[in-house]
Amino acid sequence: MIPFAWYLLIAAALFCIGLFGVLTRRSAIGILLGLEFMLNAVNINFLAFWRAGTMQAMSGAVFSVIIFAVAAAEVAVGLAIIISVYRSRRTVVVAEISDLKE
Amino acid sequence: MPLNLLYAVFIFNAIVILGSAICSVTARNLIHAALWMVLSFFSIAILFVFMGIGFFAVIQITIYIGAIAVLILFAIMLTRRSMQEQEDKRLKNVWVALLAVGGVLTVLVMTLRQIPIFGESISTTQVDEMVPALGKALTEPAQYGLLFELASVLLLAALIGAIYLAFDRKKAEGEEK
Amino acid sequence: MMELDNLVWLIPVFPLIAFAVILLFTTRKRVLSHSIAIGSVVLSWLASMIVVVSAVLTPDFKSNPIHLEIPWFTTGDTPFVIGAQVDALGALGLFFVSWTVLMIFIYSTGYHNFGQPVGDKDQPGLPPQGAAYKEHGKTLLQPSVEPMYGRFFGIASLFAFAMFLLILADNLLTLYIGWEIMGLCSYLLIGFWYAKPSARDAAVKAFITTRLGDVFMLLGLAFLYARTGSLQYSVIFSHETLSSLTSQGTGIFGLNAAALAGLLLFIGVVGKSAQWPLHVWLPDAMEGPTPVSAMIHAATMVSAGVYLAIRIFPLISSGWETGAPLTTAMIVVSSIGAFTALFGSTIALTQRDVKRTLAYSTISQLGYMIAAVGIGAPLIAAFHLLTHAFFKALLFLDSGSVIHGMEHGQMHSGEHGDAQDMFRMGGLARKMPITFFTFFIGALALAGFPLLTAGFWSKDAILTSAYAVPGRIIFWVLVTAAFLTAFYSMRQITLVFLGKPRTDGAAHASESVKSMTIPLIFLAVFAVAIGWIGIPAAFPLIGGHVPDFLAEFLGISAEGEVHSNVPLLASVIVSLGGMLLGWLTYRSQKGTEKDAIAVIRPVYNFVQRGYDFDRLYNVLFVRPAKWVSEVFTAKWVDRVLIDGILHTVASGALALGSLFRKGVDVPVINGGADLTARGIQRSGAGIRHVQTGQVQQYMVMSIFVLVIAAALALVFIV
Amino acid sequence: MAEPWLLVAFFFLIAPLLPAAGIFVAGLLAPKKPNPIKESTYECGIEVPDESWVQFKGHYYIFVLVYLVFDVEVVFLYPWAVAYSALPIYAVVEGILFIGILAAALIYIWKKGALVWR
Amino acid sequence: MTFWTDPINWVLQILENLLASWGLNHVLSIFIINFLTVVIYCTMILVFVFFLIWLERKLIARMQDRLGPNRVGPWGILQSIPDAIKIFTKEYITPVGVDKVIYNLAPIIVVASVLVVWAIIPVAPRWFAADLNVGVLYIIAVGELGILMVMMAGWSSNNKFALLGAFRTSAQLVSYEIPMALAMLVPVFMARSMSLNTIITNQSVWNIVLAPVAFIIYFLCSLAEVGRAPFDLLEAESEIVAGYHIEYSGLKFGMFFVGDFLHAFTISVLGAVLFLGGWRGPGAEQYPLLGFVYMTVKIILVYMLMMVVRGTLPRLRIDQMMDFTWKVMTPLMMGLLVGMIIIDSLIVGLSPWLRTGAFLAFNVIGAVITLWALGKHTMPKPQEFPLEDLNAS
Repeated sequence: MIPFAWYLLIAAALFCIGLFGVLTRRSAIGILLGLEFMLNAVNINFLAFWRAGTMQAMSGAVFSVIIFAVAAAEVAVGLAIIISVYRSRRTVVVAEISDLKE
Repeated sequence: MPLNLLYAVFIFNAIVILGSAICSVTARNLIHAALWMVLSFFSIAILFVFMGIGFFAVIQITIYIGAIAVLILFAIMLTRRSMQEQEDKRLKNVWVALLAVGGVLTVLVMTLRQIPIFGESISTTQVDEMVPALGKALTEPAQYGLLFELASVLLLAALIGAIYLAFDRKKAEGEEK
Repeated sequence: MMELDNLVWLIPVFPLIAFAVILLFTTRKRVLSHSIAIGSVVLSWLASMIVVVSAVLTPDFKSNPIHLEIPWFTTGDTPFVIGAQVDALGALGLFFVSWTVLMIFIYSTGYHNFGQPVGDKDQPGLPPQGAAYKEHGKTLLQPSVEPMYGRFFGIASLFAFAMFLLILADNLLTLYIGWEIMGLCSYLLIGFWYAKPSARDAAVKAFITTRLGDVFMLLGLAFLYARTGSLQYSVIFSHETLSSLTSQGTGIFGLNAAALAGLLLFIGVVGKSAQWPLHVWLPDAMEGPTPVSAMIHAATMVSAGVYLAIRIFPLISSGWETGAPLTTAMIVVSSIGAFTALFGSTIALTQRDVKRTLAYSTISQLGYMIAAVGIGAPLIAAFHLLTHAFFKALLFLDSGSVIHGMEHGQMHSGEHGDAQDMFRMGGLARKMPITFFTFFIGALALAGFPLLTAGFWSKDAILTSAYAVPGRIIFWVLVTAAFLTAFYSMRQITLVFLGKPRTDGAAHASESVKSMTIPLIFLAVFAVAIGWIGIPAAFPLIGGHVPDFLAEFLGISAEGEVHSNVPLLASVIVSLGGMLLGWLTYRSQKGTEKDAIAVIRPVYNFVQRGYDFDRLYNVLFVRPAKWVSEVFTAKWVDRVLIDGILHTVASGALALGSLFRKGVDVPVINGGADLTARGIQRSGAGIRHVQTGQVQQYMVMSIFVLVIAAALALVFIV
Repeated sequence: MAEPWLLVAFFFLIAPLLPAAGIFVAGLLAPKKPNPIKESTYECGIEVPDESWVQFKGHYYIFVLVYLVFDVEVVFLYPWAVAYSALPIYAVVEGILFIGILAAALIYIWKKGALVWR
Repeated sequence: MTFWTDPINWVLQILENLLASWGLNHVLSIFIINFLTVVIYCTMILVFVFFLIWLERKLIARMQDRLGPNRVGPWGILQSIPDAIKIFTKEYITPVGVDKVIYNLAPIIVVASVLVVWAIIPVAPRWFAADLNVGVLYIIAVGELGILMVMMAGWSSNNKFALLGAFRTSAQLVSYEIPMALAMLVPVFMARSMSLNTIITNQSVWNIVLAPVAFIIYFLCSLAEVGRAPFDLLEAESEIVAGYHIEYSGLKFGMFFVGDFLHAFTISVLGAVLFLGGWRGPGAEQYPLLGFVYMTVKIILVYMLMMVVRGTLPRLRIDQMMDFTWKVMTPLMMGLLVGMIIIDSLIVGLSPWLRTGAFLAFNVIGAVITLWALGKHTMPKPQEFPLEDLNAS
């Protein structure tokens, strides 16, 4: 028997760590890593709540499965974008990719 | 398994999750960051085992470590200028970010405390009947069938887009040269 | 009716599959692409025909429409249900959409010169330039096939899918999805020849203008959902919901909740079906290929706006029963509609471009329908929607065929000039008989030629119900508009087809291919015949002898209104008179320049430029927006303010550091000062780095705002 | 925690220990005579440039990309296969449709020529 | 409960009583017992690798008409021991600029990721192995850890050839994961369960009879996974220097090979479990040792098959490999899966014989069609080998 609160706290902390990564990273891939952490935190929350309630309604599990799919899609497309940007700009540092700025 | 021992293992695992996550977001070398991320994901899988849903533990490893982490590692290695390149010196505006994140954390915790079942606890017994139930829920049109198909279509779209981005440009460049 | 249900949800699926297949796999292959597209449309046409026929045959169809639904996903314990439904109105929509779309698809193969050789210097993004071929000595041009043939059919299929989705939706959200997809498609198709700057601008303009309306529509949806907790027609249009909504007031203009929601949604309609003041995009949208203009900007998409207006009529007319004076919302709607009708027809008078004339006439006809909705006759509006869809699609396709003929003639005669200018045409009747014949029918219908044509019956019905409204301003406005309509339609016929050819391009014009003319004939038949299903029982002479299918199908209470003869006479007189006048005016048009009605040049030009609304908006909105984004934000705030501060700090730090260097540390304690200097330098550089004007900082700011808001919410609300 | 996972946990603890111990012991037994030549990076005998500049072609990436998507979808097939006998016919059809979409993806990238190793 | 009916638990019982008699508390004794069991089990498996190496060398030698190891011990069966001593006493050369931690971690994890698979393999009825309800997925997941470690080995040794090798290897491995996972889906689908025990007990008809094509695909993919010939591009010296482990030396280097052999062995065990009915056989239920014997026989069968393939076939080119997995096996496996599902939902409630027949027939047809198509597209045209050349030689 593990206290339900622990899961939630871990998830919250993980979410914030991921957010920190997103905010502070320079390279786009680093930002992507942060995003992964945030997604995982969300996943933990979904499953914890689902497990804490009566597990008759499968919504929690189903949504976390969908989150797995979404994370995969996000990484695939994001990294593809980063790589194609790298091909043309020779950099993955977000600050240096500023065509939209000027 | 005695409770206090269980707690000890759980807390250790939690520390591993958070610690490796912190190392991952602060590591200079991107590849180290990715590896810390792998460690953190692995411990999250263990967390799912604690929850008693081994299935999710396994697909956590399969998808996040087996697929996503490998892809990220490939991307990192493909976008490095030289073999031993570090990600550059300093993380940006750390203090602002810390402030913001701290705010988010406090708000989250404050919100979580409002949850009625906050004080309860989850048993660690495995719920094996969960897997077929999940399969049923995923594919039954009456339940989440549509969502399931949409997810697969999403993946298809992502694949096509990613292939287009990562592949077509390359060919175009090749023709230029 | 199980199998019927399956048919219903199958209708939109066929074009969707076609879209996916074409764009993914067969873009390169022409035959495959258009056969897949047309095949899918034929399938959905079949299905919808079956559905419509069975609906008509079902005796009490109005009381129990076809309805099927499945839960999409469950959030918490409220399942989100999506479904399809076909009620009387839906069946009507299904009917004309499936017909017009099918016809237009077939027409497009001919329009895009299928079977012609590939042009020598054609490139994707430009209309085909024609392929050179040698004929006894001199090289001539012959039409060449569209470079992006497959792509066109792909997007068109997506559009068909969206339209069917919208018609079959059983809740406003699904309708909204179809709505937005159509917006996207019209953007893509208007900008189909994206290498032409004019087309690009037109596409962007159309997109943004319609978005403007859609934002409000989304607001309306959110408002409705917040108040009723559902978007299902069956729920929100049920009596108890309506009455509860009507009872709740909102602070705004003393409207009740229902009326407010109705108006918010109506703004979306204004954007979509190009009502004043958001009409500006439709004329420019004529940059797209003509089938697109016919499909999107005459037959289906703009009609979708009216369709929605008819749907939400219960909201707009909340707290109004037949015979009572109009409510605020209805007054707004009807006046916008009537004004647009008059406005559009006046502009249409002065256009020289054959397609732009039709575009403005579309605007004014849509104005008719909106006005009809506003004065509380939604089903009559539906009737006009039906007829108009047919004859306007017919007219557009005809104009396309005319333009084709002209281009062909110009290629043949090697003459260059605007192939769409009506004043450069003339005498095409002999050159392209089928086109002339069908165009003539279409124009008659548009002008409301008495008894024969479809336009007459629907327009007459509208006028009748407008006449019944106390204080007959709207009636007279509409009558004037009808007169102008008759005038410019005859003007068009005369200029394009009658008289002598005014240029040798026109002299060498030739009839279009079968795949273009056959759809024209079909549509022409409808343009005449579709009106006869709605002959009101109270009509003098023939009324009552012919059964009024429409009335009993839609359930219009025919016996409410007395059929006075004033509107009837008015419509007959204005249509005949207008046409006669138009013919007299342009019968003897000489030269390609002067327009007979250009009595006062400046006024004429002013009207021709559409009352300068473009310029007005340019001054009012576009320039200020540009100024804010480019000058204010980018230059002043970003560069001057923030950069300035940071750079001063940084350079100050640098100066300080170097000053330390020179002054203090060279003789004295070298290392320490060195360190400080370097430290300060580094910090200065660091501070400079902080400001890179990009996402993450904005994220930080937004997160701060979020946190503060959440904290406040926690403290005060919880 | 359920017993089977406890056993798995034991395996996860011990499985790394054995090879680690082996390597450690071997490290104790083995001689250590390092010299710079020996420790230089192996480059087929040629001298190592200190900053080796490498740019790998992105083609390996394509395969891992395709693998990622397919892996996710295949994993989703497993619970479906487990639940198979409890499923109504519609659900079975959905599963087949799922595989069909997967096949469509395969056909697309095949046509795209992304699967050609170069 | 006697030794013959339930040997493992019998021994465990004795141990537990022993410890209890020493007055340890129950939980602790359970832990100690588990610990000991796992340690001994893993060590046995690792030691068994020596035997495997000898066996392989001997067999390959025979196939290539050589004697093979024949000095140390009878038939050179102890040959591996001197080899082991030699590799134990080799010096570790750690090149400059390696990433120490990962560099040393990689070989360990590579071996470990294979060892942990054994946690769930029931080599006999009432075996102590963990009976996970997600067994098959667990195997896949753990296998992917190995892939990750291959990349790490290649990257950490700071050598562009090693990195290149790692790229190629992992690209190959991941490509073969897909058809493998699909093939392993077939037994799961047959048993309606992912737990290996259930899969074994449900195989009243072996899955290899029901779905031979799936077995073949599984087998080929596993060959590629362990990098055996004809898929041994991992250490294809002629193409890439020496693969991802070029910078390793001594036992660290050896560990990769230990991992390889172990992986090969594990793969054949899984093949036996998933497709050959595991320990099933007459009397196995009553006498687990009998089941153990059956299991061993089946394992050896699959392993022999592996070695025969290795001994006979030449190496593929890497583009051929990629084409093979993506353009042949994956589509075939998808089609097979769909077909079997359709058949299964069509023939509900038929006699098991008919069911088996239907599945078998479908598989054979599918295989024949595939082979025909392959022959049509990939066979060299006859005029590429003029007959007179053959006659001349």
